[in-house]
Formats: sequence, structure tokens, C-alpha cells
Amino acid sequence: MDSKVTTIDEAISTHVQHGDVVALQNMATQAAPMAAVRELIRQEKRGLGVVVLVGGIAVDWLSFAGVMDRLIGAAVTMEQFGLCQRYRKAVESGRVRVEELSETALNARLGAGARNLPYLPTRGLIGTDLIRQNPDNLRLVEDPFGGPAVVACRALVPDVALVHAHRVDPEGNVQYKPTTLWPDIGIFPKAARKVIVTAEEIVPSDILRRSPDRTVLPGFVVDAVVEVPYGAHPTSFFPEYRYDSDFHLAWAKVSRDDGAAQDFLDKHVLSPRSQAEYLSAAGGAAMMSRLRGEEGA
Amino acid sequence: MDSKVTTIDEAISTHVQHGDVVALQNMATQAAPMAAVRELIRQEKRGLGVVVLVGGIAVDWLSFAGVMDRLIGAAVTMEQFGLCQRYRKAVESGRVRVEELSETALNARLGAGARNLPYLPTRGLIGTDLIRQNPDNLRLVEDPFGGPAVVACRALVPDVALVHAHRVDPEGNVQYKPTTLWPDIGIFPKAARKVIVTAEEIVPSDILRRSPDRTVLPGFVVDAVVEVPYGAHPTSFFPEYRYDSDFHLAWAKVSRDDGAAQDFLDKHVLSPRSQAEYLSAAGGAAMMSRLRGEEGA
Amino acid sequence: MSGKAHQDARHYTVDELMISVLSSFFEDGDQACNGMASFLPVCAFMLARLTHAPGLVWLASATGLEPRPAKVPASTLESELWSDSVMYMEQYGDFWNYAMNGRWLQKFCVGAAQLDMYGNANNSVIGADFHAPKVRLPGTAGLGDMGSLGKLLYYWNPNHSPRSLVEKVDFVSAAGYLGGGDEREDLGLTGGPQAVVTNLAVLDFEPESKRMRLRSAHRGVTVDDIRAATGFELVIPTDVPTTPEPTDDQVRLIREVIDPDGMRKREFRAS
Amino acid sequence: MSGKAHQDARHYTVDELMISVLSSFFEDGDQACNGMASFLPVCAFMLARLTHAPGLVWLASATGLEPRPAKVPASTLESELWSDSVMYMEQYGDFWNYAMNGRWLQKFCVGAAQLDMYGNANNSVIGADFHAPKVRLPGTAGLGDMGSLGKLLYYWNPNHSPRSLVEKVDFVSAAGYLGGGDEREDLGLTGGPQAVVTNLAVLDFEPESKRMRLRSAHRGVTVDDIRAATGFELVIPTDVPTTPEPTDDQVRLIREVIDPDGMRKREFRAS
Repeated sequence: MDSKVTTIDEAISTHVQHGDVVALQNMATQAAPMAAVRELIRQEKRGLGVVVLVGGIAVDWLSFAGVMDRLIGAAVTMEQFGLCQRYRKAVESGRVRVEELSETALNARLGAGARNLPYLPTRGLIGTDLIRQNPDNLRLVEDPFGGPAVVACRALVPDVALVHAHRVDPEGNVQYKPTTLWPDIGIFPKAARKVIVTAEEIVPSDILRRSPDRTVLPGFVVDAVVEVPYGAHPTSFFPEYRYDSDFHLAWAKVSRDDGAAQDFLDKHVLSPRSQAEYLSAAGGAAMMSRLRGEEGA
Repeated sequence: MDSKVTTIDEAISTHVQHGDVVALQNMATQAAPMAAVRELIRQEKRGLGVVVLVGGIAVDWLSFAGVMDRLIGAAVTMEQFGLCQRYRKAVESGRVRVEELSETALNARLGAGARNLPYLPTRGLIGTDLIRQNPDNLRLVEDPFGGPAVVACRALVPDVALVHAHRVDPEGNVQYKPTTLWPDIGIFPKAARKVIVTAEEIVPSDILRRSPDRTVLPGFVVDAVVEVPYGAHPTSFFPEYRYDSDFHLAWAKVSRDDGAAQDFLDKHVLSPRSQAEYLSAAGGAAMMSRLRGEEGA
Repeated sequence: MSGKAHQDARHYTVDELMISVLSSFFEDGDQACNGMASFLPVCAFMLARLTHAPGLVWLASATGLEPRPAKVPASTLESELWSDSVMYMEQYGDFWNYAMNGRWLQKFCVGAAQLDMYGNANNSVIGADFHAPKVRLPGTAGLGDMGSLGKLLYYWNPNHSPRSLVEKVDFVSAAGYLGGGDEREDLGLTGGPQAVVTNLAVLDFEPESKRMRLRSAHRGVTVDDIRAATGFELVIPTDVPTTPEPTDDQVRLIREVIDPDGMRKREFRAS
Repeated sequence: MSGKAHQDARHYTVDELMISVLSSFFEDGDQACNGMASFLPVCAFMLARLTHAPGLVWLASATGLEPRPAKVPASTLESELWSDSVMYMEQYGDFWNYAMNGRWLQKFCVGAAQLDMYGNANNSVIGADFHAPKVRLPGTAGLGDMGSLGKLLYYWNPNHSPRSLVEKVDFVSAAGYLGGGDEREDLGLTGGPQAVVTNLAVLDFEPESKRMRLRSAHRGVTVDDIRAATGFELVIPTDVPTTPEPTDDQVRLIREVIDPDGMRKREFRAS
């Protein structure tokens, strides 16, 4: 039970290699491990495949910065802040290749990966072009018992999963506060070969032992643990803080322009040398209290 | 959102028919919906198929009383109180037929039933005689992507699931107190056509809304709700009460003898006209405080 | 001119009309669930629950069961929407157990960038080359599943136009009636698109051919307006009724209780 | 007579010897988990954690991670055993995610009513007719899975006899090496039985033929004793070492800390 506590720099440089398939906790504007995402950009990782259920600003940045060259997922959008323009541009130019899956197909691919099965079936997406488009990973197969055909979804084992949590102990046991759990935590880290956990705080195991029913990921699957307060900013992290509207709007406003988008990334991703500097550039204490307060925490 | 609150008599007579496949929450000496089981015996249900992960005293009684004629499950035993002798005798005489499944195969059959899939695969039990023994429901199939073969486990949809919970609201939303959750609650009620919930207490929905993360079953799948304090006795129900050793030992002692076993059932199943009378016959307040106390609750 | 004056005198706006029509599809005992960017569906569910369908089960954002939000918040995928829920449903292991099953969550109310004459939906790409599309859309998300899982689908479209209602979608992200007739049924699929509620009309599907059909025209909109705004030949019945209008009470509930901040208007192009 | 005197002088009993041997198979970084009626495995895990393998990850009853029970309770499937855990793992959705994967929970320590010369296990039926067996055993439970999922299996058997160690099991509830040789490998199965620890000896499997082999005899037990108590021809090497005995410290830990109530002795027939 050695401690797995490290820095985000060390975690990403040790566990993420160029070309890896990286499973990224994410919804449109929710619960993304943004500190880890920024570190991928700072370290100039290249050729990553990114797995998301619904990608948001993280996918937009990773596309713009040239970190990723393929996406495996069900959707990419920042919801009320619009489509991810840099991702769109990268896909439309052919620079980022998309393997588009429905939610059950993505779940099935990762579920099979987690359980060491060659595939899991779904009855979703029958009749769509998504199957024809993806013969390497989706195949219509007969039911051996004479029932209806199913779509076999080939196992997907990401090289590494990046997740953000409320708290984690030094051995990597992960807890969330009472909240809705996004699907990512249900399957992404179980399917991946390695798991990097960033958390709002690192706590002694004894704290977790007071509520063992809230632990959602056992330490034995976790490789690195990093404390990053506000590690999901600018996405929301219920019940701690909501998404940063101003930040998202600012990015949406500049993202179509190459120079302005690069300036934004310089200011918010490349220049800050620590989480504290990042938070300061993003509005500091005033921003943090606004995001907590509006949540009514 | 009509109330689903009813009596155990009414719940069983309305929702369980002769010949039904009944999924029964159960481990060797844990968390069985025993009030519902006793009602099945009192109402002289016949020809039931019983689905268990690990059956205990409930299966022994249902076998002895002639209620069940087939078992679908992974094991039947009362652990430290020995094998279930009446179940053994019924199987050895050919009166109860067993479909024996490994845990992953049972989970896969029920998981497919819940998800409306014709089957789900497992890589468990390859090489065992369990596959050869069960060609109707287990079939070795090729992986369409060229990987290893899997065992396709045919969907199982029980007619009704019986579960016991800590608390439930009148609409059927089910909560457990912080405890380990047995696999049954994870899949049995989701796969079944109907669900009967007995609970230590029925509470207003507003109580559940204080901890929505602890609700494990949505009301829309539940058909009947019955309040039954100590409804799992003589099995344990953490963290409320532990299994009743004396009761299990008493049954184990008489169970090989037809007359003595019948006397036991008369006293504990057929005679009591209410849960209060049942508890009184089983030792009353002294028994209850012993089972709570030993748990250190 | 008199038509225009007439329109101005209405006690409701088109978003409120669409919400009222959508709400009529959801009844006591149904289970409904919303995804992201779904202000109209959320308003429709909330309206149904406050009026004719108090027993409509609502699973907000596929996670919060029977929530009691104060109002529609600025996102339909954020915690304000599922405040005071009776259950948080985990999505991977739990939600899809129910959603994959035709028995639960039977009705879905969704939008799509393109819909074609047989109700096939496209949220993936505009253009012929999937790997270098003219426009990369958000992606199919859960809709690609719902189209095949026996659900009854109710589409909403705030911009009825030849670009959004096309003869053939560039990419089938969610199955409708495929090539029409029995094609969907032959694949073993049940359910399917039931209606499309737009800013001009309510559309449904002709039972045999499965071609999209005009069911009613909103007040002040002519059949010719609708024809001109549709990218394929609609089935037009002899009699085209006027879409039932929202009641005063419905309008009041939408404006004062459900969506006082007007989030529902975000989906409509400035006009 | 001197042998008997010798035996009496021992500082340990056979259950303690077996626990000591079993514990030696579990190391730092391994993940171990117990099922019901598993007093010897639980004692072995607890002993390993207190001695050579403090970093052995223990998932009590497949539900409680890293528990700190005061002692072995009267059941290995009850809450006293997983008291003070760092995680409660839900079994259907969660535990099997890990257990089906060869990377986690690699080692299992289990009992079986019958084991055959190739390590196939039977917990299902004694007799030829599955539907009218001579004896209905409890059933395969999770063992039928573990035998095929790439795990390393460590069997314990408190009653080494021709009835429990048979030439061919009546029913294969859990895969061992099947018919021996490459048969298991040919089915794509990795892992398999590694050792059988009985009240008389430690057995393992000859690497080529996969036949069960005598690895060591417990002190005071002769090779002939073992031959006579085994229902098939064991592979017997030229030199048969004596099974390493538990240290004083191990015995003290078992008796005073781990299992002061002697639950471990329940599995042994009165003798």
C-alpha cells in the first residue's frame, strides 16, 4: 500500500505516452479532469485518441492544440455555449478522425474491455449508418437462441483513464459526495489499463472508512493520485461548484479566431505554472466564490 | 403516483400465480424477503420456479412445502448451518429440477432480461459441464471479431421479484441504509416483470429526497409495497439485525425428519396470522434485541 | 394584413404553442427523460405534470427522478434541474438497464439537425464524406439508441426549413422508418417516430407508407407555407385542422412558473 | 509410537499448518477475496497481511475492501468480517467488472467437494444423473467462473481422502486442466489450479501432463499414507520434502489475534 500521491506533471509524464487512447471523464460542461487536460497540452502530447461520452471544452482545446488525432465518443458540444468550433474544424479538415458511437455502443465497448470479453451486444443503433461506418468495431450478429440479431460491440481498452473526484486517499480509493454520478465513473476507469485520479482533496483512508458505501473505485486499479482543488474548472463539479459561464463564453467568443484562441490558451493553459496560478488567471477568489455561491452549496 | 401500499397477503395473491418464475433476493443466511416466502407457502402456491444467487432456508422451506418445482441459481446452502436438507431431498428424488448457473452466467441471463437483449456473454464456465447440461440457455458462440469464443447466456425474465429493503415510499422508491448491497438488488428486480417490495418501514417520499443517492430502485418498476418489520428474519439484514442462529440451528436439527419439520413449519409459517405473531413465536422482543445487540448496531 | 394583426393578438408565442402540443403527448404513467439542450421537452414535461398528467414520471437529465426544480435553469444538464429528486440514477449501470427495455421510459422527446421524409434523424455530419464532412454536428449521443430500442419518439424542430426537413438525411444517426413501408419492422424494430412538432406545424407519419404527413397547421400558417418550408413532398390530407392552441392557464404556467427566465426561447433563431 | 509422541510435541495443529502454507501463496500487491464458509482462506489472508504481505489487498466476501475485523467471526459472509472497510463493492455491477478481468483479483483460495487428477472441481452433484443425483451439493456459485477466468486457484481440503480426491469428478463445476496436457490452453483459458493444500500434504500440478503431483508431505505423514488417501495415482517425485511448518509467531497470531474463537476448526471432521 505505497502512496500513489504525485504531481500532475509527474502523473501525466509517467502514465500517458504519445499515441495513447485516453478515456476522459466529461459531459458537455460537467466534471472534466481539466487540470489533467491542460497538462496533456503543456507536455505537448501527440497522436492521442480521446474517449468521451460527451466531450466539451476539453476536446475543443485538445483538438486545437494538436494533442489528439481521433475521437471515440457519442457527442461533442458545449451545450448552451455552442458547438466546439476547434474540434469541428479539425474534423472537417480531416485532421481529427471520429469513431462515433451511440451511448449503449460506447458503454458496451468499454464494458467488454473492463470484463475481458471480446464484445458486448446492444440492440441500440440497429438500422443506423453508424454500424456500416464502423465495421472494425460494430458487427450485426445472429442470436444463437433464434431471437433477434444484436450489434456486437468490440472491446475497447483505453491506455489510461483520467478522472476527477471529490476525494481520494493516498492508495487511490475514490469517493464522490452525494451527487449524480456521470457514466464515466461507472465504466471508464474500469476498462482502462491505467487510471490517474485528480481530486478536490486527498484525505486519509480513515475518512473514507466512515462511509465505505460512497467509495466508487478501489485503490487497486488506480496508478496516480493528485490533489487539485477546482480541478474541474471551468466545468461544473456538483455539489461543489457550477460551470463557469463567463469562462465558457469567453472561449466560445475567441475560439473561431486562430490568434485569439492561441492567446486564450497561452493565458489559461501554457502560462500558469500551477493550479493556483491557473485559478488566479481565471478570476481567483471572486470567481471561486461566485461558482460555489450560485450552486447554493 | 397512486400508493402501492398493500398487505403481504394481497401482494402475493395479486402478483404471484401458480407456475411463475420468482426471483428471490437471498444469500446463504442474508437478506431474504422471508415474510413474502412464508406467504407463498400459506397461499399454497404451486409449480414455482425460484431464481436465487445463493438460496438458504427460504429455498429449503419452499422445497419442503411443495411450492417450487425448479430452481435457477448458483448455489443453495445455509453456510455454517449446513446444506438445505429438504431441498437436497427434493432434488435427489427428482421432484425439484435444478438449472445450475455460475454467478456470471446468472447475472448475464438476468442482465439480458433487464436490457431486452436476447443474451449476454460471459467467459466464465468455459470447460465446465454446466454448458453441456444446459443447451437451452447456454451456448458457446464465436467472437465475430476473431477473438476467443464466449458463452451466450439466454435472457431470463422472471415473472416477479421479491425483495426486502430498509425503507420504501408509497410509490415504491426503494432505499437501503449504508451497507453492502447483495447482487440481487443490482439486477433481480430490474429483470422481472413485476416487483414486490417488503421493507422494514414505509416512509414519505420527502424522507427519501434527503438522500436521493441512496435510492436503488425507482418506484416506476415496483408493483406492491408492504411494511414488514424484521421482514428478513431469520436471515440477517445489515445493519439492522444479524441472522438468528438459534432459529437456523432449530430448523437444521428438525429438518431431516418429516414430522418434526412439518411441526416447525406449522408453528412458524402456517399458524402465525401476522408478522407480530410470527415474531412472537420466534422469540419476540428478547430475540429482536439479541439480534440487534449482537450486531453492535 | 388582417392575418398579421390576428397573429399579433395571440395570447401565446410559438414556443409556448409547441410546448403545449408536446405536453399533450405525455400522460399519467408514462416515463419521460431529457438530455442536454432540451428546454422545450423539459417545459413540456413540467407543463404536463402541472396540468393533465400529474403522474407523468420524469427522470431529469436521465439522472434525477421526480425532481422539484424551482424553474427551468440555464442548462438542462445541470444540478438545479434535478434538485430535490427522490433518486439519483447512475447512468452506466442503472439508467440503461431501464432505457434499453421497451417497458420503461417508452417516450422520448428530442431534436435533430436533420429529419427526413421517413423520420430518420441526423445529428452526425452534413456532407457525403464522414471523415471530412462539410459540417461536423455534435453526434448521435443517446438518440442512436433510442431510435432502435422500441421507443416512441417525439421530435421538436424550432426552424422548419428545407435544410432541417430533407428528403434523405446525409447520415442516419437514429433510425426512423428507414426506407419506409415495413423496412423498420422487418429489422425487428418496434416503436419509432410518432410526431414532429415544428414552429409551423405538427407532422406525423402515414401508417402504411410511413411517409411524413401534415397533421395540423399552426394558426396563421398556410399549407403552402408548410410545403415551401419542407424539403420533400409531405403527405397532405384533404382537411388540415388548425393546431390546438395553448390555454390561458398553460401560457401562464409556462411564463410564470415553469420558465420565467425564458430559456425556452434560446432554441429559436432571432427573427 | 515415537512418531506419535513426536506429533504430540508439535507447537501447531494441522489447521494452523494449512493456514500457514496457504498464506505463503499470497503476496504484496495480490488481491484476494473470500466467499462463504471460507475460514481457512480468511485466516490465511489475515495472516499474510500481518506477516510477509502487508500490502495484500483483501476484498472480504467480495464486498468489503481492506476491512479491519477484530477477529474471524462465525460466518465468512457476514458484516463483522467487513467491518471498517474502505469500500463496499456492489456485486452485480461492480465486483464482476474486476473479477472477470484477469488483471485484478488474480488469486482465489477455495474448497471443493471433489477434485480430480487434473484439478477439475465438483461442487454440484455426486452421481451420474444430474437431475436425480445421489447427493445434491451446494452448487458451483462463483467457482464455475473463477475456473475459466484466468485466475490462479489455490484449493484447500481438510479431509484428504479417495472420496474427495478422485480420478474423475462426477461433474465439472469448475475447470481445472480438463483432460490434462494442453486441453485447457486449447480452449483459450489461462491460469488454473496451482496447488491443493490438504490435511496430509501439499499438491501441485506437473507442468507438462498437468497431473496432480505431490509437492510436500506434512511432518509425520508418509508418502504411502498420502497414496492410500488419494483416489488416483499421484505423480510422486524422487525427493518429497516436508511441508514447511508454521513459525511460533504465525501460530500465536492465528490463535490469539486472528481466530481466538477457533472458527478455523469447524471445517475439520471430528477425529
